[in-house]
Amino acid sequence: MTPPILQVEGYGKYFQLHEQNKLIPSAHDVSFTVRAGELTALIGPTGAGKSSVLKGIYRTYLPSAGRILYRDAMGHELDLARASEHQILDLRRREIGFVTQFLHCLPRQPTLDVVAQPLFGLGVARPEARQRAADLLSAMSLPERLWSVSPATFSGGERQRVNLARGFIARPRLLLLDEPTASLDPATAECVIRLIEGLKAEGTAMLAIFHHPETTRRLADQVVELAPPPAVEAMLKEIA
Amino acid sequence: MSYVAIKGGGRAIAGAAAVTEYLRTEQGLDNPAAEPLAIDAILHQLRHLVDRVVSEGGVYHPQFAALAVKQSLGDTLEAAFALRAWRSTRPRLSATPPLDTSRMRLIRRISSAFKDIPGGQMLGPTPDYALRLLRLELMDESPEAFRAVARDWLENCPEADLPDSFPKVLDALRAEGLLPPLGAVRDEAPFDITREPLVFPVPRSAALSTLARAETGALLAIAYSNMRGYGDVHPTVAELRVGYLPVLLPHPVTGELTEAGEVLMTECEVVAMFEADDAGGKPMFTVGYGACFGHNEVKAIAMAILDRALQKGMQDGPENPSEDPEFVLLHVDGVDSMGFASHYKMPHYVTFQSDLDRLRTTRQKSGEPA
Amino acid sequence: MLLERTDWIRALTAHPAPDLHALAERLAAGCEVRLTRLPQAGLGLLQLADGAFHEAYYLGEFPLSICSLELTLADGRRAEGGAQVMADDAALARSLAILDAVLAARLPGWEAVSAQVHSGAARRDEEACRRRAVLAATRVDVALLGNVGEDENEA
Amino acid sequence: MNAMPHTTRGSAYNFGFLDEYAKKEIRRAVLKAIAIPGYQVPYASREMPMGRGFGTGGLQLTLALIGPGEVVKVIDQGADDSVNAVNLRQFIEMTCPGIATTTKTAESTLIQSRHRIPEQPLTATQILVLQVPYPDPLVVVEPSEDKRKVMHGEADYSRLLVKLYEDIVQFDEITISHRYPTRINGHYVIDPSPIPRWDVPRLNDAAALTLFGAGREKKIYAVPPHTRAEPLAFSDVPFRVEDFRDAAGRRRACARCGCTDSFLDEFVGDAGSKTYQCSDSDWCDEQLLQAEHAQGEPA
Amino acid sequence: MNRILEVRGLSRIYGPGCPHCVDATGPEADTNRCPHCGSIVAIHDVSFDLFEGEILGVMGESGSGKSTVVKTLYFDQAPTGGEAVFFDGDTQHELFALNAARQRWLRNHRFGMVYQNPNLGLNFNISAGGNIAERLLMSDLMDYGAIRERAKTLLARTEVLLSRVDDLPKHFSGGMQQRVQIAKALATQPPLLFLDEVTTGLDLSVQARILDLILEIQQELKTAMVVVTHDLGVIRLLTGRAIVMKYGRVIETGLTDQILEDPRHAYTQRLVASAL
Amino acid sequence: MKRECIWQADAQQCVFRELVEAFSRPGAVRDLTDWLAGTAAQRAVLATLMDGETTLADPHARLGAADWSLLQARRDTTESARYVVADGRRAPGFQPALGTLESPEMGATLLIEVAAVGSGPLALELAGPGIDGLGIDGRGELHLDGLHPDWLARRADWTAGFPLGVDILLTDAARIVALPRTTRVTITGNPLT
Repeated sequence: MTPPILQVEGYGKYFQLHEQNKLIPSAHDVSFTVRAGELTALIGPTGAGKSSVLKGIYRTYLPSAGRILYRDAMGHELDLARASEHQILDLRRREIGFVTQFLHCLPRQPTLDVVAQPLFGLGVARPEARQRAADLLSAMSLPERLWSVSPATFSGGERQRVNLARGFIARPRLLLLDEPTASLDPATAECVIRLIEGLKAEGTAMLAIFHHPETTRRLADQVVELAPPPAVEAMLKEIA
Repeated sequence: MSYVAIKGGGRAIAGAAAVTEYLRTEQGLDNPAAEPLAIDAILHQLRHLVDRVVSEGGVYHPQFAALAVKQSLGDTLEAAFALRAWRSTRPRLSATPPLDTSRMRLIRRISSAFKDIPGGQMLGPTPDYALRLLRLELMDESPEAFRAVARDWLENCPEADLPDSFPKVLDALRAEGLLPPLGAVRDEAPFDITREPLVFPVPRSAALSTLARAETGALLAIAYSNMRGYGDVHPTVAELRVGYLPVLLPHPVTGELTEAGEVLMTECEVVAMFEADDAGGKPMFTVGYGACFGHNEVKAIAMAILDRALQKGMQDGPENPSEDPEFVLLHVDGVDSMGFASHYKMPHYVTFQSDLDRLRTTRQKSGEPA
Repeated sequence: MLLERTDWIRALTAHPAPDLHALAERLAAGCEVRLTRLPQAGLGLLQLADGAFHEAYYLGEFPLSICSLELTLADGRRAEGGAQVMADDAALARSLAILDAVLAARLPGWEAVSAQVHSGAARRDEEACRRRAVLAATRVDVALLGNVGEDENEA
Repeated sequence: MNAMPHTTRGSAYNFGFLDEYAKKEIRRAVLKAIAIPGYQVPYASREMPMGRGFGTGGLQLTLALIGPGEVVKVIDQGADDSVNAVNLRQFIEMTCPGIATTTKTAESTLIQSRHRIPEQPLTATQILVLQVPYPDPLVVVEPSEDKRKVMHGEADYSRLLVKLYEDIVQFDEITISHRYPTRINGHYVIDPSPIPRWDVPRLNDAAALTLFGAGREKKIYAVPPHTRAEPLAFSDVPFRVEDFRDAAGRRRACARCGCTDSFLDEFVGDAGSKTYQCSDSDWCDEQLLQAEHAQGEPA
Repeated sequence: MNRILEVRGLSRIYGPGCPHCVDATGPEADTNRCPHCGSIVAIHDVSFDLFEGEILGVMGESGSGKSTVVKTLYFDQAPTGGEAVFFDGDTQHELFALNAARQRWLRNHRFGMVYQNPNLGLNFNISAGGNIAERLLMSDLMDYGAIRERAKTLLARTEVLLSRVDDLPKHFSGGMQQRVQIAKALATQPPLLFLDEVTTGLDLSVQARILDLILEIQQELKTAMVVVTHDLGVIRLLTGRAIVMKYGRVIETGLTDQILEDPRHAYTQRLVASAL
Repeated sequence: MKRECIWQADAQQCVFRELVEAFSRPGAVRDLTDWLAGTAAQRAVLATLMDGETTLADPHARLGAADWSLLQARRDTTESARYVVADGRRAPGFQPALGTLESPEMGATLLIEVAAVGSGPLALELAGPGIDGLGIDGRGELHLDGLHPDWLARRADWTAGFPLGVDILLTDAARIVALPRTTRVTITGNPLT
């Protein structure tokens, strides 16, 4: 068995809303392990905190509890819940990717550049980066006539392919996927699934949330089921 | 014909001086009784001319001012200029301590702010209420009649029981808290404009000195702009006084302040509409101060208005020319400005030749296809 | 009664300069005159406190002559004198300094100087009188302009 | 008093007109000006008996420098006999009794000049005093003297250089005709007074000291001998002096002496015809004399 | 990654200042004006690090002091307290301990600034090319042809029509003025660039092109940037990290997406909520 | 009243012209003998330059009360005085004013007396404005005797940041030589090494 690349231990996240003077739980006591070349799927009902876990790992959320141990390419282990912002930014650039259902990109930027963006950030020369983006987009069968225009006008499926391509292009060691196939037609979804399989084969560790249980069954090497966090009052009792 | 061909420029210069001198004495050609102007006559009978020259020349030397008036044929700019040049030949020996003008021996004192003031209002010699009708009787005044006037006046004049000095109106207003408080007394010597060039920003003492020897007309014009729209101040003359200020210097042996002489001067304080300060303090009047050598009320008032305007400009940034210290102070000196205006009469053909060269070259480059 | 030393220059300069020179020459004739500051004619700077904020500034310059000296009599008596006078005349400063020394130390002949001081002061008083007359003759009598009933108009 | 005045023969004025204190102040400023080449030393400029703009700054320098054995030459626009030169020379003669004046460049020890540097190279025993109306070349890009002093201190002349850049963009030429900004010893940029560009290279590595006096603006500055003086220019757009070539590209000659390497004055005749003559009158005379010698007979 | 800028305890008070200024102002006091002496505490105790090639956002409403931060670092204003170290290769510069000439040198050679008001960054009386030339001339490039080439390249890079290189910027549109300003700021290829509300007041489409340009430049030249803006969209698109300011104090700092999605301070939560 | 020659205006004018020459041509030795009437060159220079409007520091107590009153200069500290008079045989134990970028002329003028100017074991090579060495980057040389070695080291610090700096006038009994702030000095021969 390959060594774990990520170990989540007792992850919890609670939002303190000052305006309403409320504490909202979003995930509670989540633990699991992710290994290179494997896909770990998170399942559970709405409100169980699946996205919260992904965002906690990516540090879009600051974890409230627990440890998120990550072993980087050099073999150093660090706790993503406590790592410095610059360490996180560096990992995001080199090792950890995140594909959500939404595509955030600069207005007016051509699709090819949107996809090549992570490579630009790594200092890959622009022509080469664009070539690699083009290869990837053609593999995902995005029509070539769309490459030079901004994805702003694309259909949901087209846009999501761009989003995935951008997530894949830099070959992250750990890829976080939040319902990547949600809005895709079956044919495109199939194409995405093959890409994910390809990445897995290359050794990328993946942590994913899928809309369709079928996709989970087909891709997941391991399934982690989350339960909704208890209400705050209950947690307080538990602590007491 | 250009200047360069004037060979013997020296002869022309000498000739110009001689011609001017000829004009000065030309009266004697047809009039055997013609007499040169006596300095004493200028000093007394053209006293306001002398006042302008001592003030714009910046040196209180009435005799030389009168001489300068005589030799410049009454041109005040030229006369002030001659006095200025004379002072360049004299070493600076001493400076008085700050003298208090409430010790002035007054000949005139008024306030337009109050009907009556402590010590009283005294019009003194003023043309303010005279009808500006030509006094034709002066066309042919006999020496006898001339001499009798002063004598008669003095004989009929009442014995006066008046104090030697009078309190300042402004001090009463200040005691009431209606004026800005006095600044802390500073140790540093005032700015000496005869020694240091004006490099802006300059302290108020530099502005006061510059205005005090400014050309009256220049000062009046800029102050007038402030009164009538480029600034919207309606100042009130708190006090205008004319008199002789004792000049006190330490006695060389005892060190006690000793009167070395006196200067005739005019002094004016104006008060203008109040302003609340930014820090939300109490509203109070704004004040301006003007003074000059000699008896020159228009100059003192204009200066007081400009002092107030410049204070405002230094504090809040200038909103119009009269509030801009650099604009006002660099352009009111009569000697500087008349000198520079005159210098354009000098030959400039070398620089003009150089201008021609540049213009022709650029014309060529732009006009002819390459 | 002798005027204060601080008033001597004002009083003495009421006389024509040649008179003062003559007197000074006569009194200094038997003395050794040692100049402690050379007689010099130049300029003084007139510093005023402005009437609005009492800030010091220079109104302008005035001609000024200065001299300090020490007189030594044959019998060894010594006297210091000095003058700063508003005039473009170094010789005048020298004469005044001699008179100042003589009068201050009551050196022989001091009575003559004292007499000059007195007569000079009288001339100055006369001058002051004329100026006061100018004021008095043009005084605005507020009582007359205002309530005629009030009895303030003595003049 | 620590400087007894010069005794003057019956003159109402001190030798050199200025009082000795004024001279001392100017002298202190002169030494600092020499020590900091190109820096404008402020000083308390005195009023002179001629107008601001007529050379009061230069004159104050001359009067502070002048002494026994001096041979003074005064020129204006290159000529000794133009009215202002005559006037200043007469004033110097009147207030400095005992000194000599000359029109010959070679004989002079002290030259006061307006708008020209003599054609004949000056020697180490001569001092050139130039009259300056506007001392600061930065005034065209920065009105505040406070800020200009900072720019000079930091040798920040980029805004001035941009003006040259803009000139070339607009006119394909640097249009500055006289008062050409010149960098001294690699730091300060000076206004070399309204001399034509023709004269600017003479400041570089000169044998003589050049002093600049701006009376109205109360500044003194200097270019010491053997000092770098570089007119501002671009490496690919060189500084150019006035062009005296005719339409055929031939160098015009002086109509009087025939000289073809001096700065020329242009005269417009009554019929609109143009003639040219040396601006430097002494130079022109010298050229004529030499020509006569060469021909062995008077012209 | 190497640090390029280290800011510690930066403070700027306008006015006389008094012992109460700091305690009596700030987010809790709900003002930046000292009630005792009337002084404005524009910023107090601002600290942050900036790494090479990083874009840091400084966000907050007007009066939060965010512009004052960059203005002090760019030497437009002197701080009243605190220090900043600029790491330039092997040399470290204590910014506020340098003399005026050294500060000017850094400003001209190693820093760039793009102001909200192009009037501040550009000389409107000289051409667009002249503006860029000025910065090149400061670095002693004295070849007219080379200067002109470089100016044209920069203007082309920032998408200013080359036909307008010799026009005065005062005749340009707001967006074009900003692009000239950026070209000027980049002329010396500075490792550190300050951007103060550069897109505020511009049309949305123009804004987008400017932001795009800034990002491209950052990736191309590895320029570290401090971006001051009240616009959360700009923050989201440009910056990796951000600090949130209110009444002169830093109240929150973090990764940009974290600040936008998981703001902890009440004020930031309100700010983000209101922008949604 | 008899006055020493150096207090006469015409002598001061001559001394000043020598100073102009000295500062214009650093390293060039000028002889003041004609105007000294026996007094030291340094005193003549002081008489030429001082009056009541400038400041002078005298850290080595070289001036007597009589000289102070004749010079009229205001006494100031070595840190801020515009002129400093010093004994070159002693080490410079002070920091003179270097001026500011806006007003570099506030940098002090140091008047330093040494045993000999123009001869002596200390040999210096000079470069900079005013030095005529056949072209602009020429070199000049200067020999001195009796200058404490610290002076040159301190001067190098003081003049490192042109336009800030100090301007030095070295004198012996009758001769003067100037080292303005622009002059670069290299020691080529030194008795101490």
